[in-house]
Amino acid sequence: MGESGLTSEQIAFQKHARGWLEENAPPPPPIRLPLMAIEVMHEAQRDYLQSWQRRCYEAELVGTDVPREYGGWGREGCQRIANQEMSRAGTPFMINIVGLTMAVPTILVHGTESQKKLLIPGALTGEEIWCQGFSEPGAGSDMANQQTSAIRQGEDWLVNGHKVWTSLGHFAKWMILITRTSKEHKYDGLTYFVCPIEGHPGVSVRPLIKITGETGFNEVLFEDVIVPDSLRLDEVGKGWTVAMTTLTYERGAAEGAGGGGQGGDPTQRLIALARESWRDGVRASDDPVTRDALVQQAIVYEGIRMNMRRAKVPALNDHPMRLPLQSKLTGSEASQNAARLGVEIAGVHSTLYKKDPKAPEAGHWPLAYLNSYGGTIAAGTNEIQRNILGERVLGLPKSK
Amino acid sequence: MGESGLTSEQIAFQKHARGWLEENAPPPPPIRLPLMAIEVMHEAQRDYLQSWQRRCYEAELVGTDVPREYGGWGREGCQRIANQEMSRAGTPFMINIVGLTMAVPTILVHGTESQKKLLIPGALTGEEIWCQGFSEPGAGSDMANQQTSAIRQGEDWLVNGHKVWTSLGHFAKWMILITRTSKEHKYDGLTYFVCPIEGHPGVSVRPLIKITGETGFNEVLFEDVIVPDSLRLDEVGKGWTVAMTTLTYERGAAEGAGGGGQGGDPTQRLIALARESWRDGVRASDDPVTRDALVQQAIVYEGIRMNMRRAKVPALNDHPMRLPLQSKLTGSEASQNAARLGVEIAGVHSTLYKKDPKAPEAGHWPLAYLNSYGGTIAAGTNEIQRNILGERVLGLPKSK
Amino acid sequence: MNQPSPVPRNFGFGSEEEMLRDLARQFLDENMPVEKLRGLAAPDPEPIYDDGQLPGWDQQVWNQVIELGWPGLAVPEHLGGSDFSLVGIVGLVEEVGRHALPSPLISTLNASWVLRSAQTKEADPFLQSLASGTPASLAMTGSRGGVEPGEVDVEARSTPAGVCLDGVSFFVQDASKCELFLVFARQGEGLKLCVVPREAAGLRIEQDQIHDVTRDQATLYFEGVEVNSASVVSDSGLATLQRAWPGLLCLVSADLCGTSEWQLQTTVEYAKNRKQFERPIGFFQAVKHPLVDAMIEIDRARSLLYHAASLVDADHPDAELSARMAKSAASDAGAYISDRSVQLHGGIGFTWECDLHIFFKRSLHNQALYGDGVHQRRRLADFLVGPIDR
Amino acid sequence: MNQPSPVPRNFGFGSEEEMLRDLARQFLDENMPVEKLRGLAAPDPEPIYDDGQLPGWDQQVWNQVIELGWPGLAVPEHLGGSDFSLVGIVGLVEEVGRHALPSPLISTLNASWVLRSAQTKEADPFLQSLASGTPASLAMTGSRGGVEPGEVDVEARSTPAGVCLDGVSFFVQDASKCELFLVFARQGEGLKLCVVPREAAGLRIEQDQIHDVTRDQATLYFEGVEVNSASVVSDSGLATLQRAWPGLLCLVSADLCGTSEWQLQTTVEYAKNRKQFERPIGFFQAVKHPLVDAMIEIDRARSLLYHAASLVDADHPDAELSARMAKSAASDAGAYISDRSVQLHGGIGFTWECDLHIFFKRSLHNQALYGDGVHQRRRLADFLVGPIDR
Repeated sequence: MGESGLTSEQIAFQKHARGWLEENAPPPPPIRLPLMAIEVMHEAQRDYLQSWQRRCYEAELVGTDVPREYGGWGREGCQRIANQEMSRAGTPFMINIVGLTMAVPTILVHGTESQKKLLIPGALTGEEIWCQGFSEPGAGSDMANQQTSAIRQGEDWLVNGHKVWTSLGHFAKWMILITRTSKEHKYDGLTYFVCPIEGHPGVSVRPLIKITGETGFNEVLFEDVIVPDSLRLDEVGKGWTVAMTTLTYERGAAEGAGGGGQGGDPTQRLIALARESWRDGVRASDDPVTRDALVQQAIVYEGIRMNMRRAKVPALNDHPMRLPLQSKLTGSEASQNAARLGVEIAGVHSTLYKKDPKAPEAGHWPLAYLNSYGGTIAAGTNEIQRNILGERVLGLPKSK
Repeated sequence: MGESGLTSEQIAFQKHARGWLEENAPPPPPIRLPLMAIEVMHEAQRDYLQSWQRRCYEAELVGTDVPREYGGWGREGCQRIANQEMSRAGTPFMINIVGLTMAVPTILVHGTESQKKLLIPGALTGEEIWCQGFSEPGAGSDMANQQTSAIRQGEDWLVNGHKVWTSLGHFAKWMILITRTSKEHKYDGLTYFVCPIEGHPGVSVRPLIKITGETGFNEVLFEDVIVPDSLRLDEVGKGWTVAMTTLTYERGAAEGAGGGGQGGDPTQRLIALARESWRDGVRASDDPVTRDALVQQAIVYEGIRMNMRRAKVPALNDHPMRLPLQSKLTGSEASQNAARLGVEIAGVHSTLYKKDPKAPEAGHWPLAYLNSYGGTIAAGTNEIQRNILGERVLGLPKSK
Repeated sequence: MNQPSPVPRNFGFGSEEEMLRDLARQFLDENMPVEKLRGLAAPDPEPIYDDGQLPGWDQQVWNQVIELGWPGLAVPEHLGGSDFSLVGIVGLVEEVGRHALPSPLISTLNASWVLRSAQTKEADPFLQSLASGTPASLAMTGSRGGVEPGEVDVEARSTPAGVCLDGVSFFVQDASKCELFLVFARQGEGLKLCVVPREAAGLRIEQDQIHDVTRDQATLYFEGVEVNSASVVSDSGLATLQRAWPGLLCLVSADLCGTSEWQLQTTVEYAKNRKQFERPIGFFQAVKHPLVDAMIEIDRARSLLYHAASLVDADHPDAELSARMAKSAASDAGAYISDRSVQLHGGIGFTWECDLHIFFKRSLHNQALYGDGVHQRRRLADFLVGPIDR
Repeated sequence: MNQPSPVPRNFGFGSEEEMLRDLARQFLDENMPVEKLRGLAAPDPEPIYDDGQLPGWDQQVWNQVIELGWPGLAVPEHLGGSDFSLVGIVGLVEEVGRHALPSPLISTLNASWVLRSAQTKEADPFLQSLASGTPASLAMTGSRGGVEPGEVDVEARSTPAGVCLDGVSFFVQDASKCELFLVFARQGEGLKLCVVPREAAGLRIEQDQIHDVTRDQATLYFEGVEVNSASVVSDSGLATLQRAWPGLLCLVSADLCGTSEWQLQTTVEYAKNRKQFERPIGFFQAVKHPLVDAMIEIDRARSLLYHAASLVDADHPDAELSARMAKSAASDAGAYISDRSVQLHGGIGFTWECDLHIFFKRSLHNQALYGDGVHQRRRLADFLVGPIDR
């Protein structure tokens, strides 16, 4: 499908990206890859994905719009195109998703010059993997209720506390970390740091096991951890504001520094499954009720794609955040419903775990379904997302 | 289907009821009857239904379990059977639904001996039609927020205020009325009366028009209306408690004094509609997606019937109110969804109003759909019903 | 067929389209505020529902609409129109839906869209006529209420001068306001597309009694209606209608998106102001979350709609697929917000005096028109999954 | 066939049934509290999911269950059983589901139900054996995972001594715990029902790798398995299975109702205690209302279930219809509360250490077993609407 509305630089870049991806599709992975970067468990997966990210970086598909002085490629409006082309090519996702879509954009807004130079290049190449320290066992959806404390000690801060839900923590060099520096103010008592993780004294990372039985997310304990003041982002007490920048990117309201690749519309895959699944002697793909469900799914995904496109047309957006703030909610529920449909189509075959050779598509659907709750719970449960949309976009009174 | 668990008196009564109904099916109505008593608009409808109620009363199918000294028939556990047989026979509903299912049970619990003798007989025969004065324009779902005032003046009360949503008000002889007798206490400041309506000085009944364009419910204005203290039910300040008794009956948690008849499971009617409706050259009854929806509907209605049956088996009810408190919610949503499905099956034919001769089933489905919001809004919106269930049955904290 | 032109990422919704839409919004805000609509279309139900009178509409506004050139938006410039993109027209129709405007505008736009799709020189004079303000409507539906091209109950037989029509056409939108009817009539295996004026001999127009008070609908009885050959604008009516279909689906979807957005915003305002239990009801998640879900459904429908319209503009082969997705999403969004708007208003939402019912009924009508969600998805499954193997 | 007996309004759930249910509840509360279940079935995922070990279960509890006589509940008294009503058994199985008991009890009850439905004297010794505690399971499903009687991939051919079986049987529940398999095998147009011991020559049992940690499942490969004629318990296996089907659907629905009620109550408790924004989360309607909706769905399923079981007990012709309604409702209720239980627990609900996943997976397994809601409704439509006219 042809496209216009692009600058000549963007058109040239799109051509480059498409061509490069066609010629440089990565070799098949050594072991099954998970659906999303935050589910990466094993070192073999990490190594494979890290090397793919580096190649994409070198091809200028990552960090595309980041200024050159911080290791990027200094283009304008091209990251979106790169992401799109990677998605189109069906190549693997970027493992450093937290770095690219959260840390880098946040540091670009709130960081000092030296922080930018220190932190961004390694995030772009994928050499330094990032994780996120926003969730605590007691806080849940109430993100401002952070208990991890940071106490000033001269030029350093002493950090104590407990973070959970830390995807990629076991591979991470850095964490974006919210701490409480004052107990007097709920929101204004928060301060935002970047904190070294791997090998840093006092930091311990323990894998948490998901309902699938897989690892991939962690709890991180801080016991008298020293963080130099030079790693503080923005002012003391401004942590909430900085976190909002991060979440704007995480919730899909803005383009990060990269992160494209697989994980898109599962419609074709579901249709293929339906062709191989049987009901009363008929293929599920010939059962009209299943067909209706498949098409509903397809419409939701097409709607998500077209929302992304429409969000870029100011004349068709009365409220600038109305579409962007929907994307975490609609994306995570679309994935969940699609996976659930896959489970239903597979029928009794969905009882099988991925290790069973009889499991359709190597056990993809039930695992995807179970894992989908990561998406509907993490980064503000979808209940909270609905509050946010109702309050910030529709202007309804706060529910809390 | 045979049934046991009935006493011999009940078995004999069931036989009587079934036999009488078979022999005494009423003549066809002179004009189209609405779906429910609360939608009765015209005098011709009223007259027809009133005479049917009197015949059923005389056949002992109404007031069956009410003591003989108050005009009833003094049986035990037979009203349910009568209702069931009327429903089975598909005979018309009882017009005095408010009298039979709300006023009579409430008066039996809270009334004095003379109140019972004054008020119950006319309600049972249908001669004296009742309406309900619980809703006010400012109160909505917050029923305790009543503003209609009653001020003591010697042996009388002076009532001023404004009630809305008063079905049958234009035919009513009596109203069950909640008033505010003290502003100091929200709940304990309410007092419950029965109030004469028809021809009573200071009372004016004005029809409200529904979204269908039909009348059938009213607003009732009270301007310096005198109500004798002898018409107060229970103590001053106990109005909330009395109202809860009424609502327990209204919400279906208990058997009233009658009210059986049509208004049950629309499955067969929907199937018949589907057989006459077309989609892409195929009957809707042969379209598997429609069939799935029809069966979902049938399951919901069968579930409602079986809930009613299970509610009577203490061993299968850990919480005594768990099933009874569901019935208003499930019943009103089942009707709404069934009507909506009828609209969808009829397709573009559902654009037609009942006066159009091309309208399928005399325009039943779109009218039923529009009217169904009466059921999901009145007597505590279904949102409030969900609060009640969550709080009283599941023990969750109050949402208000 | 034209070659598909490139599809712009902004759907081709540029400054002209924005200007047209903003103008429409302003014009309709001024000339059809909801208070006026209520007075026109829904004063007292009795005359409409009991006595069979047609609901009111404003002929003056229609004359202004003609002056603004809206009936000719889809007509080529050399025939007096402005040859606007469908994306732009859709933007305007959303505003029409948002104001529930009673008028023959949409039926006329539909008719012009079909005439244009005929791709014959016989269509030109009629396109010209429509652009100059002659209101017209499509007569294309059989007694079964078929929601796809070709289910017609009118027969054409050849005469020396042209054709002669017999039969019945159902569900003709806004017929009482229209002067021309585009009639599809079967002849052998094919469909003829004929233009028939309302005063044609042998044509009897019987108004339907409908719920929607912002339009009218009629059944057309043809008893030996003579059509001269200049008025037979196409001999391949089925192909014409199939070409036109994605555009028609976009137009009705746009109307649905417009009514839905009005219902959403009106209910949001109510939820901010109405208090229960000492709080505005919008505080309660049982009110807030359904409104958010409605917003999400409406946005999905709108995004799919603009995409579909841009594919129609580009003559893209996926236009039908895309338009069916839009209609499915718009019908379902319309059903959901209609339902929640009444429910969340509570008692007042159930009354005639509240404006909700006007939009509710217009939406309900449009949900069914040209096929509801289930229907569109049945067709989409054939595209996406392939035909059923029996 | 027996004459249908009258259907009692209390479903026949009398004092004996209540006693059995209360006993089961007490026994399982004591012997399979969730802490113990967690330790047995879900200690550490690696051995189960990575190394293919079977999840644990308590043989001691099973021995006690045998002593309590539960495996013989459906077996006639003269064969050592207690000939209990299905309504009573269903009450017990609800408790089994509520405790997610890992054991061969349900597979054995299913097997006894099928043997009973064979109505042959050859079935008697095996019924006796089951009643005395020999665990058994049904082998009746083909490679396509067919969810209706008769889709089998095992062939029987006659031998002088009986039959010889070749082929594969899939999705055999709790096979690792069972000593006897009731194998359905095709011979010509008919189905034979054969009883095959696990140690039979030529039978290879390959354990499936499954999600559910409260049961196991296997594929049975038959390579020339000889069955003597005393073990061919029915020559009309299809009729047997069809007679048994409503009962099997009731048993799996009961398990689903039990897990669902546990999920509901556990989530309600969590919602009362977990605080967010300075309030227990159960204050919020986004938590409260879905739990109410789940309760309504569970109650619908339970009421339909007891009704269906009472019709089975009465040999009523509507038993199949009713049982399919129950399975549809129970599957959908199970899906809904499983979903909400995890979601409303938030982060902790997504972890292995929280017990929810144990019930989630058991429920998911049972939702699919013998056909999910969509499947049951497809069959129900044939009863209620009539067959599709093509």
